[in-house]
Amino acid sequence: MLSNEDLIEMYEKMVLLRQAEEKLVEQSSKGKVWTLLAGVGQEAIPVGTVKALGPEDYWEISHRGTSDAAARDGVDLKRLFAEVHGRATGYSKGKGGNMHVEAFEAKVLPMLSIVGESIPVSAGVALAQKMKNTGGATICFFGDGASNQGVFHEGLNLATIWRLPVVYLVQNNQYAVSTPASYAVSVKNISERAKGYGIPGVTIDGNDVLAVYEAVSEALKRAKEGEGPTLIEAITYRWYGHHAGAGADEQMGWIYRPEEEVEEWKKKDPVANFEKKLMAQGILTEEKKTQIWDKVNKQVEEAVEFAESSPFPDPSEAFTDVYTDLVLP
Amino acid sequence: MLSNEDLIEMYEKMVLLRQAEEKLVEQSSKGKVWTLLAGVGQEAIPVGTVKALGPEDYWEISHRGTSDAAARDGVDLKRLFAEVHGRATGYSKGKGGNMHVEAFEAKVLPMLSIVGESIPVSAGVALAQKMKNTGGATICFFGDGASNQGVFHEGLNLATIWRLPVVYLVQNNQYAVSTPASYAVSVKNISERAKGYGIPGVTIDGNDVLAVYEAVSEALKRAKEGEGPTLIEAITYRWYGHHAGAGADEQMGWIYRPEEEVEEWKKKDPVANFEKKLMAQGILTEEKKTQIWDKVNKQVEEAVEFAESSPFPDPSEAFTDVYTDLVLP
Amino acid sequence: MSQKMFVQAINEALREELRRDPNVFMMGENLELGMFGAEAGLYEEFGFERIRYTPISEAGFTGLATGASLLGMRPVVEYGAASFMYVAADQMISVAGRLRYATGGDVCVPVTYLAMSMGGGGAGPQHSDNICSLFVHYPGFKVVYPSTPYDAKGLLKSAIRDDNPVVFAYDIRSAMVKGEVPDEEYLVPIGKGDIKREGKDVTVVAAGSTNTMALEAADELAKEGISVEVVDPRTIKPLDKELILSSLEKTGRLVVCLDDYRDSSFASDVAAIAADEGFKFLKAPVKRVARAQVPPPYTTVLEREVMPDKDKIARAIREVLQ
Amino acid sequence: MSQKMFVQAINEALREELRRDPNVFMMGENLELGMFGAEAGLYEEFGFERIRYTPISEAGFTGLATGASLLGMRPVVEYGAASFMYVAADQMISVAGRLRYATGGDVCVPVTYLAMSMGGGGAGPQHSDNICSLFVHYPGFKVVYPSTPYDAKGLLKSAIRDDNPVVFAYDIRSAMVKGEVPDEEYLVPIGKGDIKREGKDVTVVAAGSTNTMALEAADELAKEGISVEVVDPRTIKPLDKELILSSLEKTGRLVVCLDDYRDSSFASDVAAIAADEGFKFLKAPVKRVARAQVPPPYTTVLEREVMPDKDKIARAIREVLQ
Ligand SMILES: Cc1ncc(C[n+]2csc(CCOP(=O)(O)OP(=O)(O)O)c2C)c(N)n1
Ligand SMILES: Cc1ncc(C[n+]2csc(CCOP(=O)(O)OP(=O)(O)O)c2C)c(N)n1
Ligand SMILES: [Mg+2]
Ligand SMILES: [Mg+2]
Repeated sequence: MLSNEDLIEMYEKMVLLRQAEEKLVEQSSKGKVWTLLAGVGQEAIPVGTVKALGPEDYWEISHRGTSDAAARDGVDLKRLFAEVHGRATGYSKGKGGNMHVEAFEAKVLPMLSIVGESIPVSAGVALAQKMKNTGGATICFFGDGASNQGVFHEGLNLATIWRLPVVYLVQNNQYAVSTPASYAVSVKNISERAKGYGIPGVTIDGNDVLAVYEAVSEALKRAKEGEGPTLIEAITYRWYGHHAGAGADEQMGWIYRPEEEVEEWKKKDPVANFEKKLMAQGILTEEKKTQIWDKVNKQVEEAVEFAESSPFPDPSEAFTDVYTDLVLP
Repeated sequence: MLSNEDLIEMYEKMVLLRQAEEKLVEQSSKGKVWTLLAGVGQEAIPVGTVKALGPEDYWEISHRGTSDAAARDGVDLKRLFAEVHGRATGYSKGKGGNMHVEAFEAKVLPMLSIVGESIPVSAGVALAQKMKNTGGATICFFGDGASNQGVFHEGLNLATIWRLPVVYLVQNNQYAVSTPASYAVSVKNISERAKGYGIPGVTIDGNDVLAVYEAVSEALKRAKEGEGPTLIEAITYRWYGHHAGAGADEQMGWIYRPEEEVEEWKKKDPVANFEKKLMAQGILTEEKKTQIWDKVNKQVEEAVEFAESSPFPDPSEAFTDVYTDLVLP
Repeated sequence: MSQKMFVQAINEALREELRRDPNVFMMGENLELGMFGAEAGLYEEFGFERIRYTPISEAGFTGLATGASLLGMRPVVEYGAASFMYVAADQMISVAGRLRYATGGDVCVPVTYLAMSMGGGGAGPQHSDNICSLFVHYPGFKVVYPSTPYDAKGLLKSAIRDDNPVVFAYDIRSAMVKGEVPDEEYLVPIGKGDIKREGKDVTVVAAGSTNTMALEAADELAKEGISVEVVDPRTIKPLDKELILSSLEKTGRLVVCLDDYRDSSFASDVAAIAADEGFKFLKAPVKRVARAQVPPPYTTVLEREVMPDKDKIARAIREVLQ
Repeated sequence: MSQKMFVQAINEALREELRRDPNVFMMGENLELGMFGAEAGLYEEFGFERIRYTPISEAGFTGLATGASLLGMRPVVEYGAASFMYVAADQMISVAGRLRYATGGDVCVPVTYLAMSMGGGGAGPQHSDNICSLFVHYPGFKVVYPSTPYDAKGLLKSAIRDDNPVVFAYDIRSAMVKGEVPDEEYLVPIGKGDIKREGKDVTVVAAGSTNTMALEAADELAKEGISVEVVDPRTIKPLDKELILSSLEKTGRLVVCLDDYRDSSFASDVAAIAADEGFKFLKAPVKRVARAQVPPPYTTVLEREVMPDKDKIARAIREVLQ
């Protein structure tokens, strides 16, 4: 059972992701960060997930939601922001950038930017957990579009026959760039694809942080008990276009979602709705709320300041980290 | 409804595939043909299929069953044999060999030898049929092992969302080399994978030529009516190892099937059982049978003679047919 | 004649060929958006039947293209970024490039692949690749790699009409390049290079965006009295070797430029040809200016270290003149 | 010391490393069969947990290997034939080779890939490829490519212990080669070439099975009084350039041999290095002997036309000596 403190913490994290992501969109608009794949509107999924994770669990984030990693304890928003600003102080020294956000030390696995790649990779992490008997499981996020990649199939089949401790969570935000899932995915619910592997598939409201928490908790339990993967489909929506900030969809003239649809979904704002709920239940007060938002905004400001005032890497860094032990000219 | 003539014709074709394939195994043992992926024991599938095909339909054969193509009218066993003997008179001038058997002019598409590749390729042929309004559909054969390749997933999804006139038939002979499908495929019946695409999936007795004929007829009808693909799983068994002839499994010391299992399946001999049935029904007589076997054996002998007496291609042929219009040094 | 951007030239070529031949059609993701200009307006004109936007299934639709081409269709397959082709590598390398040969010439595979390299734009380690050398290495493909709008249009039209699989490689750094494009129909033949600037001291062979950089470097060096001949192969497979060798005969010195990883690349091939057939002309070491063997970093200060540019080309030219 | 076959040497290396380090494990199809000798007996000794036979899902298990390696496992991935790696190309090129860089050094990917080329054995258009040049081209990999049982064992053990992705390329034509293998443990360092035969008239750089062919050609030419130095790079990435250049300094002539498609290959790289850093030593054109740009045909009379062999190497040596 989640305590009130837990719920407040989750709320705070949702606010953090919202504000951090909005800030990155702004930074991108200013040309300080490359084109952004913003996760605004999808915050309930990372936050519900993180709450369900144990310290030994790994989390493979998707390309959608650059700040997602920051929901996890131990992840430093400053270094995350520094990375997407291309600075030497970033998690990856500016080499990976916004398509490879990671905090490996905090068990946030490197984002992969070719759609679907992470599906077998995260099964491999789970395999290592199993072989090394470390306990723990791995959860892998990806989009509706990724469910049409070949490695989705290969990864799920392998994870199933080897009963790997891995959970697959598809953030079905209903579009892959402009392509509607209703067109591109041959079944109505992506969770139906679980039937092709003989594993449980569930569809949940991805904008309900508690529903996410519960589904992920159950799937992780199953995974850790050696029963193999679960496919969770979390229905959600991204408020921005595929790209936000510099090179945003609107800027490019890419129009593919009815305005009313966007408006409809903004009403399903996972942050505001959770806030309303907590308020109604008396768990959150106006005062606490103000406190949280102030704290978060300060945190985000500090992260930007840190990032912007950090040095760029030395040019010689271009050639290091290709190998562990040598630098080729 | 199939007439008695049809049934006799089907019987004859099954005998032809059996005898042709056994002959190629023999030729391979003699080192005259490369290692063979013999289809002995699976003859009901190609023969039942061919009966269901219309003249405008394309057929993509799998690597299993080198002689399969010969079941189709218009395919010349002589040229087929010449090809696997590497001769200039072969369908592909000896360049493709036993992994690329084809008779394109008779709408038998080139065998592809990397597992799974043919699945999207045949969807593409179906796409062309649809776009060109030629009528007809395409049927694609592959093995149980291929159902674990990524392109299985991508091909089936694309074929479904575009309602392509294609039929997928998996020859589930229960092993991919030594790997049991019961281990490698995460569902009991491969036909269950159809659920991941929202298309019909059926499992049939692949050793029953009439069951194959019916299932394929129905699936082709559905395809031609614009309703998209069907996944047919035909349960069968290969009598030889993965390889037969030169480099046969036994020779390599590869042991993975209980002897009793092989014996059990040999009792389910699709040729003998169909023969028994036709005999019992009085459709086939001893005399007719002898006639057929004599005819077939002669045909096979002639094909071998043709192949062996045909010239190898001129060495300069090595460099042609890479491009339509130029020969690079 | 009018001034057009490189992407506009691509767009015109696609439109004209789609109009000309009903067998031409396109597959790729988000094509209906006309994403970066190359496909602008095509969906509106030709509709879904011929501008088929796809799921994110590159191996799948690449295979479909092959299959459709066997029956006489002429698919043009678009990948967004060339880096997305790796998931379709087998369908290209092993199927499309070899089906004709494997059937002894019974079939042909008239597919065109649009492969844009995003290198040099901060796209980072996984989005920046140029696949031109990959398809020079593997048999069965023609590879065109234009540097100007004129060549882009003329070569793309030739590619679509070609009966073989043709990779149309181009650089995002060329996408906004402007140049003259005739109003009337024309083709640029596959397999013919072009001297983009005549010179006598040194030959620079440079394809794609590096050709533009080489021209800039040549301008700069001209001020120092160095006369640079800039050769644009335009097609890198089959290669117009004669053009390169005859330029080399004149200058005796060679720099090869390519915006692809240097090792086992087309740049190495040109150097190897010079070391063999061109040996008798060579007066100085042959230099390659290409990408370092490093995954392209995200941050600009690092990315520019590993990518070819005008200055690196100028430096190499000076070196071979020493 | 005892005489062993190349595949036996591989087998010993695998067994020893599996025994030594519990993090080492294998994935690949039909591994439990010990198919062609390289894995013989391993399943019996180490069981399924460490000799994991897989479905036909190369992209899948290649990705699993990467993932497992991030947590300190040391997977050895086996592909049967190198041609089956194309379906896993993205997982190798784009993930395994780049994850360390993309994380600024936070992770490493200690995976070994066993990639046997089936070229030269009639395996036909789709089963015969050698992927060595592919992974020389793409950043992030080391590529070893031994020609003798001794080197095979020593390099494979080094590969498995290396913290980077290492492609272990070998030729089916080397599989039955016999040679001395010490009974005691040893390693061959990655990145160090070896002079397999000393000579003074011409340098032949030849990796894998072409090295064996080059030695045969050298024997033959010795009878005509031609002294051939045969250099075996053993590792083709990173390359022991110094060894090649110092040999070239001595002989002034170079032939490069490789059983891979010639264009955009490692053979071109060596020629390019000779044309640059080795230019001052060169007395004659540099020749490449490699596969023709043709899908390998099935029938022997054609296959031998397109593959490198002893006679083609001897011919090239004679040419550079003219
Ligand atoms: C293999 C591949 N193809 C295309 C792309 C370009 N691309 C990046 S994100 C994206 C859409 C992904 O859609 P989805 O999986 O639904 O995730 P979302 O962005 O909606 O969260 C595409 C097509 C890519 N990165 N990788
Ligand atoms: C991608 C790929 N991996 C491995 C192989 C080697 N191989 C050839 S046939 C085969 C088994 C195929 O099994 P299945 O699909 O069940 O067909 P069957 O041979 O049983 O008819 C394998 C592993 C291959 N050709 N392609
Ligand atoms: Mg989506
Ligand atoms: Mg099978």
